[in-house]
Amino acid sequence: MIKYWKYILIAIILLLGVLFPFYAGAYQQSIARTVLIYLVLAISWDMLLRSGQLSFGMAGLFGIGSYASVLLLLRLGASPMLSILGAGLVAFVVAALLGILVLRLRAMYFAITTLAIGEIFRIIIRNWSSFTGGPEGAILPNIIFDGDPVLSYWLVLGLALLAIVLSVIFQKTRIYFALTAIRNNEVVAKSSGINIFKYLVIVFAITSALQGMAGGVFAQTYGFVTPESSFSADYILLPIAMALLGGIYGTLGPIIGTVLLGVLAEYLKLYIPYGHLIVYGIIIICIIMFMPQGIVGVVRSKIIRREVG
Amino acid sequence: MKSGIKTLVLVLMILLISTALFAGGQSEEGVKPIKLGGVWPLADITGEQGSKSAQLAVDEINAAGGLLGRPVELIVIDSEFKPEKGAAAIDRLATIENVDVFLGGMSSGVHLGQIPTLKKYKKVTVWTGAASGRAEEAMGPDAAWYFHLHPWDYNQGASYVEGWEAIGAKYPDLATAKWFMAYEEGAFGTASFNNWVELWGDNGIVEGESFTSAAFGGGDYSAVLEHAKEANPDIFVWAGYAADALPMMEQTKAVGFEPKTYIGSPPGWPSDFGDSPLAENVMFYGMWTPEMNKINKISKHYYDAYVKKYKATPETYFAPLGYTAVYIIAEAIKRAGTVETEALIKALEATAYESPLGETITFGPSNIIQHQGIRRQKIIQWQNDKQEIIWPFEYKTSDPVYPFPSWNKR
Amino acid sequence: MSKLVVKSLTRRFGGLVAVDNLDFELGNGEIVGIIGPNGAGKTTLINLISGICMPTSGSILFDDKDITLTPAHIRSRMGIGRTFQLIHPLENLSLIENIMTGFLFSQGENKKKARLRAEDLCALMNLTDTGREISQLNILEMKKMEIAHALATGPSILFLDEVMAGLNSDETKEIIKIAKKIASSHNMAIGVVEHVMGVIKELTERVIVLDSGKLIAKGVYEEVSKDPKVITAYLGGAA
Amino acid sequence: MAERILKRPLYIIVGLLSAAVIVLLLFWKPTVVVYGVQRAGLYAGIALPMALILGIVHIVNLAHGEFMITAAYITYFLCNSFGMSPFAALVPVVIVMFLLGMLIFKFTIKHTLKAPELNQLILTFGLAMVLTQGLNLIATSQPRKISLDFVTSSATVGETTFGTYGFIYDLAAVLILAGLLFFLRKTKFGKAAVAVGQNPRGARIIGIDVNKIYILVFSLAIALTGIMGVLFLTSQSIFPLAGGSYTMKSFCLVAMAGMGSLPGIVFASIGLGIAESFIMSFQGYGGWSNIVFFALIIIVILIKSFKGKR
Repeated sequence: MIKYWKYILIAIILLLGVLFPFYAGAYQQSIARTVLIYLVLAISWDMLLRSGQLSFGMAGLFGIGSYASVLLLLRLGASPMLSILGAGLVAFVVAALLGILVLRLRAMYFAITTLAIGEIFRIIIRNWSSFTGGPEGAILPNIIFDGDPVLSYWLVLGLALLAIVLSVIFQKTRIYFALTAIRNNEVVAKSSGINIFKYLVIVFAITSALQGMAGGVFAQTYGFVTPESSFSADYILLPIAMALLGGIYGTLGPIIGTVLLGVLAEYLKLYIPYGHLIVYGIIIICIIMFMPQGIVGVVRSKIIRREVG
Repeated sequence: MKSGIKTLVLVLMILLISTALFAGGQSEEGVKPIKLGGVWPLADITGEQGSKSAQLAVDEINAAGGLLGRPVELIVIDSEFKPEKGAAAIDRLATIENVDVFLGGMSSGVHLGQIPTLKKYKKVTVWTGAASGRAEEAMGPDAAWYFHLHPWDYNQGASYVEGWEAIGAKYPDLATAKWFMAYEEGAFGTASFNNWVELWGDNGIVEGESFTSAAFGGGDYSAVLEHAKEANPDIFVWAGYAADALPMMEQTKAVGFEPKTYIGSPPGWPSDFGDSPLAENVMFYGMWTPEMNKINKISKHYYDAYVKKYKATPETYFAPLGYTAVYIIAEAIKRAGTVETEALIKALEATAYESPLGETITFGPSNIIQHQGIRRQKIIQWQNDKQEIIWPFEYKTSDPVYPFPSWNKR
Repeated sequence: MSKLVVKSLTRRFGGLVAVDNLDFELGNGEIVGIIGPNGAGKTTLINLISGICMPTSGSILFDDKDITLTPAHIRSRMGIGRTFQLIHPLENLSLIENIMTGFLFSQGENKKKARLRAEDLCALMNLTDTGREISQLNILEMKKMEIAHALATGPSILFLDEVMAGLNSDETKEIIKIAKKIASSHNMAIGVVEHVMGVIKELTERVIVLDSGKLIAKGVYEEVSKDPKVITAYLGGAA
Repeated sequence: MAERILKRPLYIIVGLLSAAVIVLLLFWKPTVVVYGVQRAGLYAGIALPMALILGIVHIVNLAHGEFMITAAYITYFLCNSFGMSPFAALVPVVIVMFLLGMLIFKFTIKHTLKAPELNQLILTFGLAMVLTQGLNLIATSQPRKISLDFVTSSATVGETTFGTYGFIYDLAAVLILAGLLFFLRKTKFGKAAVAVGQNPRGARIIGIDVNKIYILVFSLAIALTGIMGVLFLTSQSIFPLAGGSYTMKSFCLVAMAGMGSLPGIVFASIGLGIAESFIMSFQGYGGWSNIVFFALIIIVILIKSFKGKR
């Protein structure tokens, strides 16, 4: 019975999500696209975090994806959709190769290395003007679907759903056991027969492909890339804050976190045009202090307490 | 399993609440105001003062009875320096606030992201920022509704060439042969340098090197300055940001580099730059300085009104540009007698607005777009803590001081 | 034929020699006690055999195959199972899920089959209410889970590293019973590290004694325990 | 310490090689070394307090550079309003920063110490945001700097003239390092802090007031960023967002040096400073100097990890 309701709820939310362009205005759709892009980053970051590996490489891979998709289109004449897939593929391959090199590192060392790699990508792209357009970036002759808002929204939604589905697969299959075991105790994981390195490289590559595709979709819907905006540090810390707010190590947490913080940021800005970012910062601080488990964690522990008590 | 349901319900609620929150548009009865929608990066001095200057103009217009018998309302949204936020702001202004005209400015990066959205609505747009030629490319030749006030990067380059040739003709001592340009490695500096080489390359020897601006974590110019010193140019230019200004001067002095002419070209100066003895006789480019008040009544009026209203002085030319944009729109609406787009475009094309920037602004085609406003920057020089205009000569507030005095004689 | 052969195995940690030129064999279906004072190198030996750390020199043969450099997860799949002295359960997985990891990854079972087999194993071990979180288990259940987790990897050779520590005598008896049951039903070779000599006496056929990483004695428990070298080692260790 | 280094031939070789490289550079282009070392001083001075916090309180402080800029703004305010010289302002600024550190620790960080590392990381990110945007609201984004004559001091050796004021950062870094090493190795409180850094639980068992150590060490580190903030203002422009890039660079340096190692920071800074300076000395290649920074960091971290494996 309970399961039955759960699926109905999911179906309703999905329907509301898909039909969003028909009952919400252009502004809401625009915000929704941004929120969904952040959703992809937050979920994919969390997917790797489930193995205990903290990545700061989202901005780097987002940037790589953005540039890959724009350059595939401009230099090789790929279609926009193909170039987004290409962006994912490029990010996948780059991440897999780098992962083989750096996935022996752990904790902060891994985090800083991913951050440094992202910076290196940015510097190369900025200095390799003849190919990438240099510091001024590159623009597309046309944006995807000629700017059709509904199709663009569905494209972003499709990517977000792909991320969600992958995340659910990660939670429902043996990957869940592997990642959780690696996060909890690598020695025990090894003794259970888990090939830690293989799992880390694969997961890093898959999540990076998602981040690269997010970059590709962003570049195709806004029609440009620049080194500063495509590799913005916002793509690192905001998704982390969003995932933490919702609750990490799961699919629902990052979804709730991104929707809440993403909408909140817009809302604040309308009421406090000069200085809303202070309030945003204070909210992040308060959430971390008073809801260290995130929203999902709080709800879950409340329910458990009720069941026990 | 139960917890799953609770959280799902929560998601549903959040989704519903957030859409409900956004859907709420106000419907007021009575005289409908003419709505202007502005997008600036409000946490930045350019956007903060640009938007406040625009509000100042709107207040003045309303005090004088509004436009077409209707009050004017300015709705400002922060772009946060992010392209996607800037684009969403346009969407909000167009669909929820139902504004009649867009204005705003600052940052080509944000503008690139907004252009597809602006194209979607095709409403009259008067833009005060974005110099990058990439933005012009992205806008393309068809956008008749797009009015760009700020000179494009190549306009600026051309105006510097024009200015230096004019100065060289008038003050033969200042005729120049060899240039060295230190430019920040981002879009702004690189575009400046590329345009400069393209335009000036035949007339003089141009060398250049990039540095990391203090605005992006740099601030050590010693290597570039040393190379500049070795090159021994007649004119040394640096194209960076306000944060580079004083450290650049100090380090130039420290390495013992004394060019005959010293030019800095940040989009604005740090507030205490003029206090430094090192600032004396540095030349720079800009569209407006407070010295304009001496020769231009509108500038004086604007300046005094701004100081009175906000208890602060306008720091960059983006401030009077915001004010200018609103007046250009207002006069066009008056001429058109309507806010309807076609008529308004026609009226804007006939613009001849005497601006606080000195020039009378008119619109004409540039390389790609149909309606480009300002094409020239001014050449300005720090003299006794004042920013005196030395070119174009029609706005001259002082003669240039030459050569750049030795560091030890200050 | 020997199941496991360890040849002149040495492991250094900086200046410390944890395992020193050790030779040792384990036959099919044999239960051997590994004893010695604290710091004798017993756990390091198990870590070397299971691949958790790599030897400085020497070699390890398993079923006549050289596995000296084989990664730990492969050894687990080949059939080398172990428990850990300090139990680190996977605290974000439930009791049954902890045990399932062995079936899933060492034996390559699918999730459904892994769950069924894990449930069977729990029944065998007398573990009930298998969906519980780790934090809700008592110490006996934790120990049982640790053994079950090792068994789930499908070992043909199993090392039990002080599984009796912290248990009372009834609980110890239960574990001994389980150990005997597995040894007989699976024809499994077992290496037992234990401080409680009663357990060693009851469970094992022969023992080896380590001190400062060296093998100082081997043979039947009764004889070895009278060996003066062994007595000195223990007294020295105690003093 | 000394004999431990001498026992390892690798260290001697690396040391001698770097000395040889520096001597060669001094002959080839002395300014490479001069500016490299000056740069190193700035890097090290800022990174040292971060390493202190990480080593003892176990927090990656993402608001590190922002604290420094906050101190610089306080200095600017003192200099501008009361006509103080920045060096006279050092004393009040350090005191104010110490108190600010205490307040922030007490009201925010303390409450997240039991939470996972990640929470502390994002908490300090939130702090950075609040500090930056608070400064922005009060002081606007307009860059500020006080104009000082002595910062243009220079020296001429042979045919090269170079700025000498940058050495003040080296002086500061050396003093901060020496002071911290003395504090951690010779004072009772410092030794207790080291014990807490190595094993908080153990330290608590032997009767050390861990919370007191945390709050005082954190505040001390923030006070040290105050010193760097004062110096920063003398030679650089400040604006609210100026701290971010120094947070990131310090973070990278701390990782390169080995989490929490203080002398390591100085060596890492000198290496990076001179390497960057070397690249920048080739006209037209300055844009690549940042790659050197990040690439060196990755290489050092990787080499260390492979060494650690064996």
